[in-house]
Amino acid sequence: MHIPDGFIDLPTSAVFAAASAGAIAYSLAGARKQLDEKSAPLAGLTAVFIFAVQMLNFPVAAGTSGHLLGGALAAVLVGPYAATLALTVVLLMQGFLFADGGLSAIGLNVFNMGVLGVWGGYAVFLLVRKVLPKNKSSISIAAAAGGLISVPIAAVGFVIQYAIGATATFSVSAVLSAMVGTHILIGIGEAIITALTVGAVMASRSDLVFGWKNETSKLEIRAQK
Amino acid sequence: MRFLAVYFYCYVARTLKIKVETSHHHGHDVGERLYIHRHSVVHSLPAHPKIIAALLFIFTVVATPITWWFNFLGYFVLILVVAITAKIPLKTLFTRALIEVPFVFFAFLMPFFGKGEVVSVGPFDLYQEGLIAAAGILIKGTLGVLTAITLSTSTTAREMLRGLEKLKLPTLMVQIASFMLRYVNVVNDEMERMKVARESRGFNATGIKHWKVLATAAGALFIRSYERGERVHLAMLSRGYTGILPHEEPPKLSKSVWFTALALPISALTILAISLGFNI
Amino acid sequence: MSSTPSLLIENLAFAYPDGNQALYGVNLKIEKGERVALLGPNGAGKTTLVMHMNGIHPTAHGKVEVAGQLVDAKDKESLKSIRSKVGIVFQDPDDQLFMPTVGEDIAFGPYNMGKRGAELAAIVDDALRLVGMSEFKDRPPHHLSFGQRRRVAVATVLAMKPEILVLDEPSSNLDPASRRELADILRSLDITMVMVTHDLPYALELCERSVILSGGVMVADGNTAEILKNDELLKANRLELPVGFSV
Amino acid sequence: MSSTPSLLIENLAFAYPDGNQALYGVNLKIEKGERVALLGPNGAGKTTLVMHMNGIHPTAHGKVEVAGQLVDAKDKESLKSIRSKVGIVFQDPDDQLFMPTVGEDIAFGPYNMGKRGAELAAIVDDALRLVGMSEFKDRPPHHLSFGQRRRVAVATVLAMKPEILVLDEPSSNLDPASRRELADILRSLDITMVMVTHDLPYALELCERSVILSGGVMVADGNTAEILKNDELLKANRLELPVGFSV
Ligand SMILES: Nc1ncnc2c1ncn2[C@@H]1O[C@H](COP(=O)(O)OP(=O)(O)OP(=O)(O)O)[C@@H](O)[C@H]1O
Ligand SMILES: Nc1ncnc2c1ncn2[C@@H]1O[C@H](COP(=O)(O)OP(=O)(O)OP(=O)(O)O)[C@@H](O)[C@H]1O
Ligand SMILES: [Mg+2]
Ligand SMILES: [Mg+2]
Repeated sequence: MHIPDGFIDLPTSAVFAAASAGAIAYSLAGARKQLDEKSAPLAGLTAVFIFAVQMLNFPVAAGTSGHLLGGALAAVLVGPYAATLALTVVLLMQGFLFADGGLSAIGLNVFNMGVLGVWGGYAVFLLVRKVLPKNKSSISIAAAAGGLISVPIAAVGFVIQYAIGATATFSVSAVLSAMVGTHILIGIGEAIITALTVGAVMASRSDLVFGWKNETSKLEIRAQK
Repeated sequence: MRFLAVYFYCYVARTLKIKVETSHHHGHDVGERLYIHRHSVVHSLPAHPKIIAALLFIFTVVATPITWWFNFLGYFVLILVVAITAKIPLKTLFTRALIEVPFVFFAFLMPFFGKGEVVSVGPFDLYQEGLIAAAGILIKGTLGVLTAITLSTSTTAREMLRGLEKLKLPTLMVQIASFMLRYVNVVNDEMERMKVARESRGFNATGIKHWKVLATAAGALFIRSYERGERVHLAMLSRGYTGILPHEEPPKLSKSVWFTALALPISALTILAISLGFNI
Repeated sequence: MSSTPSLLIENLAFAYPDGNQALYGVNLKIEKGERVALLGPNGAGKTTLVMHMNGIHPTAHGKVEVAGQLVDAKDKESLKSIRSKVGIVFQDPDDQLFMPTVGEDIAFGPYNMGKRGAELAAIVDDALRLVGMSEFKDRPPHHLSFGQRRRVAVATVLAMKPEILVLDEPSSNLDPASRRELADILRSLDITMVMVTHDLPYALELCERSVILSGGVMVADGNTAEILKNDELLKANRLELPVGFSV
Repeated sequence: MSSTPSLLIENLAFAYPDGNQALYGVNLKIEKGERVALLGPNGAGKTTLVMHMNGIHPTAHGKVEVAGQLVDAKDKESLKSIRSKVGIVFQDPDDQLFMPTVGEDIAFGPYNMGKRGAELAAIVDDALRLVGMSEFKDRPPHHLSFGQRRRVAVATVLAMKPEILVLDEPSSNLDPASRRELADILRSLDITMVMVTHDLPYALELCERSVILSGGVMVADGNTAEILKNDELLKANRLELPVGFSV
């Protein structure tokens, strides 16, 4: 999913870089509003986690494996604004430190994974959460749906960029069907891990989940001996 | 169907390359891990001119039409000269370049598709158009990767961040990134610790049946890192942290520093300009 | 008419986000200059209580005051001033150390308090010397042994010269000589101190007064020697003096 | 003609990836059934040595044998069998616990060794009872107090019924009663045991034999009481008996 240099031409890259920059500016404004003592480090941690699980490969079938994108997961946990920022930071670091994803293609990659993946996944999450009953397991299910869809959505972003600015020769429809087809499979993996992770967080630290409103528990007072 | 297979292969390749990257480093600082400490002109340059130089160079490469083969030869020589000046072992350079393997697969399939002229290579009929496109992806991608690697082996992660900050990356993102760099070690250590803990108790991940354990591990890892980070952050607040990490103000850069840093893109642009002249 | 106490905790209750209640109404008043040992069994709530002393855990119920100033997680300004007064050494040194090198880690607090240049360097060097870790100044903290990390953790807090020093099991994982050296350092400081410990002789050595927290409430408060002589009280709270030791 | 030793370490040297050498040629031979205390100052290399005993740190120089079997990080099969024999309780309980609940964490090892169903459940319950943590079975381990985590960490290893038990400062952060209870448990086990500790009376109580590691080499090996009587030796290695304690 990390597009290298030279795969998409410069004008297209520039257009998407501008679009990404707009989305980032919007997210910055949104994140500042909900900022408290803890949000920057939490977004940083989400970034680390996404970075880490992108390395944690999981077997898909007969010897093959995939990795998480983490957009929907981040959105459910820290909110879509901070999630876009976190994903952007991850992609910047991957590009600058690991040469993973071309430096001239960062705008493209941010657009696919940090904007489409995050906001698409979050939108699906919100929709699904709306139709489900209001309880803890619904959050995991909605997150799974978000994760499932976020991957092919990001893949569609790739196909659009390919259609506009690629020098390659595969027909757009072939690329579309292949990308979306495989990414739905990968999306299943993403959905499972997103659900399990959100479930794990819900189980012990539901206060950390952005997509869930916590009710404060009642405190009991015991007599001092 | 064939595409499906390819795409799966891309993911396998990604996996492989990440194994290559991580397996023999263990418990190291992720920043240190990529950085190779040497004394060289390239290392001594501050980060932000280096970042600008790398970006300009890459833009030049990407902007060059793919049929101008000699230009690319020139670019290759340029980036290798920089890498050698930075005393980066060529083996490291090329091992790390494996990061682009997924797209190499993509590129290798390309000549089988397309329209127009066909060339026969052994048993295969290849489309010329596809061949050229594939070569483009390979060449430009490789140059981009080599540039980024040269940058990251000669610049520590912290310097890189400082550089990006100088280049006006928004403060909130700098903060997120600096937390990320700090915690990437924490998470990495926690991951390593959990792996050690699992293996000490007779566990070895081999396939699909271990999905559950690995997924649970991911969940636990998240909470662990989250909470560790939370506690560490609270510890930082306890010591008066206000969002700005201590640092020394660096001196203003002289013209010669900029010139040295920009030598790479300037040379590349010169090559491009000359070839533009030829091609008009 | 007594002066304002250094630390005043009234009716403090707290539950963790997962619903586990750890404190059930704790009262504690510590005067300026007192050294108090906070004793109690595993899981009693000692660490949870400590985390309230500078607003790391927001006060959910009851109140906490430091030198007359209310600890209020919402008031950022007052929190900042409280945090410059209360220095906490955490139970787990990994929670405390976060900078890339030991030297930078120790410099962190004083830097945030406005120290710079030679003054900062001197503070760092002093703190390192105090805990015997001078040679490790340029090493990354997470590449140290557990006991070494503990010593650095103590140094990071000492370097801030807090008015109230709170230590959560500072002596665990220290070799016996370091343990004694730490005791000497602590004794030499003329500040209010709260020390959580499972090492009763250590508590006796350093603190005139002890309190026992058990199941989230204070069950005893008094002279350390008196408390350690009360076998029944100790036994009820899973405390025991080491074999061969008597007060 | 002695039988094969439980643990044989010869000339073991090791440097961390950052170039820090921690072990400089360590020799140690432990017979079956022996209980050995591993003493030494902070940073001596104790934890590093322990991590060699089941191949967590690959043997870089020298050799390590467990019950006659060479510890070789490359031989995955033999490593697996070694790890089922050697149970290590890490110094930091956070290094040990990783499953979402305490019960699952304890079940993890026995499950990998093929235990299932009622047998597995019984093992888990026994281990929990042994360390007094039965009520915490369904709690996440990282939401326990430090001392509680330490107890669970011990339980995870006991549940595997190892032939050789290696404990890295098992008693630190335990309340005095737990500390004694742990001693009772350890004494009741009839296995080879290596225990790293800074608590010399604890070493004396549990181990007939002690070795002192200092600066990455073994500087003493002998009867615990003898070693603890040697003031000069202790002093040279930053070890001291608590005030008021005599062997
Ligand atoms: N993060 C957490 N989430 C939920 N419960 C917690 C958390 N941390 C601690 N607890 C619980 O709160 C209670 C008090 O824990 P605390 O850490 O304050 O004990 P402690 O007195 O410091 O014990 P120790 O001597 O073992 O360090 C314990 O029952 C513990 O299980
Ligand atoms: N991950 C690491 N990377 C580099 N050096 C390390 C690392 N861990 C430990 N060291 C160094 O190796 C030496 C031995 O450390 P080790 O942890 O084995 O000591 P120890 O005897 O267990 O000490 P303690 O009693 O404090 O636990 C120390 O000098 C320490 O600084
Ligand atoms: Mg505690
Ligand atoms: Mg150790």
